[in-house]
Amino acid sequence: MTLLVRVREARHLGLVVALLLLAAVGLITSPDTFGTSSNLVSILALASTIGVITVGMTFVIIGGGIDLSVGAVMALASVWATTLATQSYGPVVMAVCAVLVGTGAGLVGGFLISYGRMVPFIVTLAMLVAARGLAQRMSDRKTQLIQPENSAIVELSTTRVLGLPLLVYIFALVVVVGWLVLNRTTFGRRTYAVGGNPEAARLAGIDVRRHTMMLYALSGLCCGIAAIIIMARTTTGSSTHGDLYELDAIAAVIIGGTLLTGGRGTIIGSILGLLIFTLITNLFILNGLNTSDQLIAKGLIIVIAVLLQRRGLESRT
Amino acid sequence: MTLLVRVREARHLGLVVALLLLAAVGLITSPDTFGTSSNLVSILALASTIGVITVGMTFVIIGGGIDLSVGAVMALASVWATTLATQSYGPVVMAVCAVLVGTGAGLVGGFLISYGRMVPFIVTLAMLVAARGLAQRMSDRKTQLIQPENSAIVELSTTRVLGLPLLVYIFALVVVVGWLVLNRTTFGRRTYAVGGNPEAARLAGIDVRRHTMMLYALSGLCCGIAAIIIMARTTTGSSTHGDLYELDAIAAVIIGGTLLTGGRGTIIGSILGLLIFTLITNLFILNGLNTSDQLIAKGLIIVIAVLLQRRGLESRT
Amino acid sequence: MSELLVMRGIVKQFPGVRALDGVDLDVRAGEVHCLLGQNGAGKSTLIKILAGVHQPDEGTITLGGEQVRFSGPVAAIRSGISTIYQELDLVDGLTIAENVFLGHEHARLGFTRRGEMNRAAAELLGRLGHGELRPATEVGRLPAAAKQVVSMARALSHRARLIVMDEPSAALAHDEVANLFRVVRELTGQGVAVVYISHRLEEIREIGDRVTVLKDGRTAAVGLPARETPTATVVSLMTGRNVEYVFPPRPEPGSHDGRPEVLRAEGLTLPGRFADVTLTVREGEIVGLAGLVGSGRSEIVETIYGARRPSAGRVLLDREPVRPGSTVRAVRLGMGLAPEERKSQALLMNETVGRNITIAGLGTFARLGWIDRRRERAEAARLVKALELRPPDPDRPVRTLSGGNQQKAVLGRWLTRHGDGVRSRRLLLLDEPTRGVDVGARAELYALIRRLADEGIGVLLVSSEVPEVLGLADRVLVLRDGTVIHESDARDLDEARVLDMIMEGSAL
Amino acid sequence: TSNEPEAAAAPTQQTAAVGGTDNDQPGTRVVMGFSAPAADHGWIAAIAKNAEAQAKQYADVEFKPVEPTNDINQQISAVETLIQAKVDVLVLLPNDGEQLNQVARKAMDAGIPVVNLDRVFPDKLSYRTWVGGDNYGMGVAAGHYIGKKLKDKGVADPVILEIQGIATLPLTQDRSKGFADALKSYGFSVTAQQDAKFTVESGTQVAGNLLQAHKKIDAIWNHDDDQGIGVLAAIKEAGRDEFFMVGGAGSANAMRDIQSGSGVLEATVTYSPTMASSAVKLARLIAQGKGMSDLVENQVPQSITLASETVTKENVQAYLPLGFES
Ligand SMILES: Nc1ncnc2c1ncn2[C@@H]1O[C@H](COP(=O)(O)OP(=O)(O)OP(=O)(O)O)[C@@H](O)[C@H]1O
Ligand SMILES: Nc1ncnc2c1ncn2[C@@H]1O[C@H](COP(=O)(O)OP(=O)(O)OP(=O)(O)O)[C@@H](O)[C@H]1O
Ligand SMILES: [Mg+2]
Ligand SMILES: [Mg+2]
Repeated sequence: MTLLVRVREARHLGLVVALLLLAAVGLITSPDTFGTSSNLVSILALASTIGVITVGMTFVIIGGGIDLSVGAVMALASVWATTLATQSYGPVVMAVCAVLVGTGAGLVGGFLISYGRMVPFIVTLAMLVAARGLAQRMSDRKTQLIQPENSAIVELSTTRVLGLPLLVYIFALVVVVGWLVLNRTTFGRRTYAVGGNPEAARLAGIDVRRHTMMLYALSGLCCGIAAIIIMARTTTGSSTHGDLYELDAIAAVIIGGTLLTGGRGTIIGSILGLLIFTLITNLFILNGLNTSDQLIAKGLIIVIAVLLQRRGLESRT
Repeated sequence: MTLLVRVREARHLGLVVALLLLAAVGLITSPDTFGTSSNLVSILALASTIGVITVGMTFVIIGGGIDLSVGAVMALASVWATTLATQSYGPVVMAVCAVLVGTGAGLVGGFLISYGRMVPFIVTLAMLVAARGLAQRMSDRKTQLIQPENSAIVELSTTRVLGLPLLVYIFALVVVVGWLVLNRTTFGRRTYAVGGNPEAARLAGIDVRRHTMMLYALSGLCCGIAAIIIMARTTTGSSTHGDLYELDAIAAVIIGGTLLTGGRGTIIGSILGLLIFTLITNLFILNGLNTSDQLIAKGLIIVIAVLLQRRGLESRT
Repeated sequence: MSELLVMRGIVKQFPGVRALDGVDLDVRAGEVHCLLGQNGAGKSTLIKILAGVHQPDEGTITLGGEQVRFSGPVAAIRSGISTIYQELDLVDGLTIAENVFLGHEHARLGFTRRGEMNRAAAELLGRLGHGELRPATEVGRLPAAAKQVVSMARALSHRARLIVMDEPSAALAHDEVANLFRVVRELTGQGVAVVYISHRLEEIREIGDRVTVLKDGRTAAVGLPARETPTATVVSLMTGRNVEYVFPPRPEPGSHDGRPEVLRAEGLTLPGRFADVTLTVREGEIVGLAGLVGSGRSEIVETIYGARRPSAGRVLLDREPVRPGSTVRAVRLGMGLAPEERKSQALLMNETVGRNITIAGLGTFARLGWIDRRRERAEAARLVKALELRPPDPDRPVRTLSGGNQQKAVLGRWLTRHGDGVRSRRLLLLDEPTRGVDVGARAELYALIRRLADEGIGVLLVSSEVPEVLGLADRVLVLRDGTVIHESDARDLDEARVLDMIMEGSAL
Repeated sequence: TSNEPEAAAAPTQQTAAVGGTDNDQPGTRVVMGFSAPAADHGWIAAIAKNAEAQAKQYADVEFKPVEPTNDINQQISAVETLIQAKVDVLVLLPNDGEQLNQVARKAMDAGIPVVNLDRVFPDKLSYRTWVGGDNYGMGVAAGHYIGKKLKDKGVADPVILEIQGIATLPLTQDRSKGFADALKSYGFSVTAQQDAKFTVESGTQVAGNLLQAHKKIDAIWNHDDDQGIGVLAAIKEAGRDEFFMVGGAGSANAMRDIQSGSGVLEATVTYSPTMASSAVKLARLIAQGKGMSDLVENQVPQSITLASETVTKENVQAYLPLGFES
């Protein structure tokens, strides 16, 4: 037991160090803004959209798959939930609609992958393309504003409890539930088996196909929740939401130590990975670096973070 | 031997069928434009940039890796080769510069992956970000025109031999050389070993690390060549070139039947996959579809192509 | 004869384990030197050091009178040592010939000479008695036994002076082993030394010249004469105690007759594999399937289990028809399968021993999907102890266990005690359950299997070792080319008769 | 294009105009926040550069640009950060006016005047002043140029192609609408429409395919001169010249092409990034509570729309200095 805990700690040590280093840089370069509580809130709010998606992505990748469609599915869910027709039913229906659309898209992709035995990369790429197209059609390529009578959705971003906007609590809830499901339930444990050795999982009596399908549905569900958050933050639904989120989410998961080949990984690692990315962006914002330099610096920081993490991993052997 | 040939054929049968179906659709919907030789030439010219990159990507993926940096490295190479300084040395130096920059970037990434033992996804993502940043800095975010005295580069696109622009020959040459290297040399065969079972490759005395590094250098080299082609086609070097090429190239390789887990795949499959993509775009534009409908249709076609290909694969067992 | 290889005081430390703690080994040119030891004794580790895969922490290696130090596998190969590893080390995507010559291809200017390699590979395969294997076939499409042949061809391709074989016979059937021995004799006749590792003691007696015994990472005995040393002595050197290498007593013949049938398979057919197989297993009965490799035993077992879908026939468990093609149903109804290839079919290599054991019965430790981790851990710990896994730590990554101990973990998966409301195992399908398991553990496994049967579980046993089938099973079915050619009480058969039956008319 | 040697030093002087009125005398100190989309495109890059160059002209302005990004979510965070930093005035070019509306409103509510650049916020309470181009007018200008010319030539049923920028941007839709409306007045309509992504490369690819789809073309309107370089390259590659083309935005490069008259590009309709310089100037005045010296009003007006002008061979000389280097 203690051994196990120690291994886990070491596994994330590098990430924590990287995060602390970034924070130190922030405190030094922007002493009066970085450490303020409002800045920290802003970091968390920024992280929450991709954060929710990252939780779903962690499941999919541990289960041996990949989901490129997350950003597009989130966009589709946001558009569907903000059509005038949906909006006429009020904010609750809008939220439910977003979640259902996300889950539905995930189910379709998951079905093709598990029962159609197609490669996840291709299926979710096709889903990305098709979902964006559908979102554009549905919205006629326009940005759809949330009507004043449905401002309850927007209030998720403006209402604060204990200083934090409600959407940060949604994010936290998703992380906690995700962690519990992954570590404390049969579903989570089987996810590791399905990703680590699908043949062995099948012979151990796990319904690998159904499980795989559920993983994509779960990822879609997270996209639906992320859609609610992005709707709250931007007050809109739009086919342009979530562009390239897939890359950010996958990168966060992998920096967090999850193997792209499946069978291994943690939610905490993914969230730490994501926070590193968000912190980098925040630091750049505060320091007003120009884009080109930012990009170069970002590349270097990613490499350094991974090197740090690898040290952490090695120290345990 | 004959068995092997038959297996190979069957492996690509689905792709060929998909390609023929698309061609049939083209001939039916645009009878006077689709089948013209100038349209076919235009498709080949369009395919040649990503085509060259796809060859390198095929090596990397068979070797068990992935390269997200291709588009950005191509952009960097095109920018470097078109700075006023480089241009002052004439077209040959420009071409050599593009190839060297590409190969160099590949070597750096490959070194970090093989000797730094970092995950290819992250390293090449970092390279993507950094190379774009560097390209922006170098070009000051401007589009760099090729000077009239270096128009020899542009002539690769305008000069035709036997009806085909020179750059199509470059593309063909890269494919043929790539095929030979993959199938007929020790380097190529060892690539399968390195990707399929790195431990076995190591035990067999293959220098897996050096080999891995060379694979990324090869991919970088292809990006350099692609940079020359894009310079010829657009008459410019620009940091915006090659946006999202990584997705297209990886998708082509995977539709072509190469396993994302490495150890298996063919160049021919990748090129067929790429031609399918190019044909889809061409058909859409010939038929004046708008982008949204294009996206939806593209998603569906990808799924159908893969289903067809899977049938082809299964028919052999 | 002179000593070709001398290893002295070899020490190898892995995190948390001292795998080797001062091992000595002397090998002479032209001899077959057998390495014996329990699972986890350090045999594979020792030969990996010899092959340059691991570097020793302490100790010296002298080869042909010169002290050597191998920085990697290439260095060892260059010095004339070639190795057949315990875990197959082939590349699925390449052809047989390409695998044989991987790393030392016939090539000119980097271009491979395929014709030449195919010819050379065909020659090596012919020498191994497998002329029927085509060098241009992709290795991924070969069955395990054929892969083993390719591994051997690869070892031969180096023209080595010392060939190390780590359990080469584990995946081979009887007649294949004979082939292997012919090649080994041919090699030693040419002055090549062979280091041979096996858990089958009768093989040692047949092929071995001298024996070195390892126990817990130390040398327990060096250079014993292989043919003269009594088995009991060897076994007690290995285990440190006296193990009766015997099978547990079985119930009287016919004592199962009146008991209900746990399993009934009727007319099972899978075209090209097996046809019209009918068999039954009664409560408390152990039924053995004997046959050559490729006779379709694994396929039959997998079909019963629902991992393959038959084209005809049906399977009844406790008289209820089982839906074909669903392992989920099979497990829920009370079947369990220990598949033949533990690495690819059974183990979750990233996980701990404990999690590997509990994965199949996870539902029984959980309520509404929520795992009761205390109960899970307790059960894993109990089984690790009951199966005498070494080291007895459920939290160890299963990857770091020796082959035999991994096999025990696979068996343990089906021995978890079941909580309330969940049906416990009714039928165990054991495909080569003792592959790579040492003598001591083997005796324990036999006793365990018999005990499970006595508790009322039905057992269907597949083994390539005929004595094992005869000694453990109550009833034996003999298979040839996918059809049952004989069925009788195990006591009415002897090894020679079974071999006669399965070989007769066989293509192999 | 940066490699025109004579133009290398141009950008700063061309856009950071310092007038001769006392408004340019140093006043109270102004901390000015600035946020715009990622500068991955010539026009936007010119916007960022012009803004910065203009701000540098004033000793009393502290210019605080934040990370440009194409992700709405991040731009919202960036603006929030500027609000927290309590800047005196904000210049905002939102990725999407509607999506950034809420945060702009938040800034206004916090007492920070917002100068809205280019893409407009739907809610007038979200900005103090809007400065921007006339996208609809741009389409109209292009439509009139093409319509008139074809009418004069007496072409019946002309093949008119339109190559848009990013299709999902409202500004693209405005431009297309203006174009279609103007053409309609001549009895013409757009034959085919495709969108490129504002990049040279996608310009090449889209144009390459379009040229195959239409064997005879009369006119092309390309929304953006940046991607126009690629469009022209594709035209050259295909060896076609039976039509004429009109550009958009007004890059220096396009103007030089028009001036030389050697290619198919005959005109371009402006959408000048100089508006960024103007926005910075206005923001400073607003923060200092001054009005515009050429107007009698005491305060800066609520909105300023730049006219889209048509640059042709005849008047290109006058516009060249204002063309931006793409
Ligand atoms: N890479 C490794 N990391 C940690 N421990 C290891 C590693 N490889 C082997 N061990 C440990 O070293 C010991 C010796 O293992 P080894 O594989 O040499 O046993 P063996 O004698 O070959 O057993 P078997 O007969 O079961 O194959 C075992 O306790 C094993 O768990
Ligand atoms: N040595 C071999 N060479 C070629 N083909 C083989 C060989 N061994 C097996 N096969 C093929 O594999 C198929 C089934 O093999 P499999 O190993 O499942 O048989 P098995 O009777 O279960 O033997 P075992 O229990 O030893 O694995 C056979 O139909 C045969 O075609
Ligand atoms: Mg071993
Ligand atoms: Mg078998």
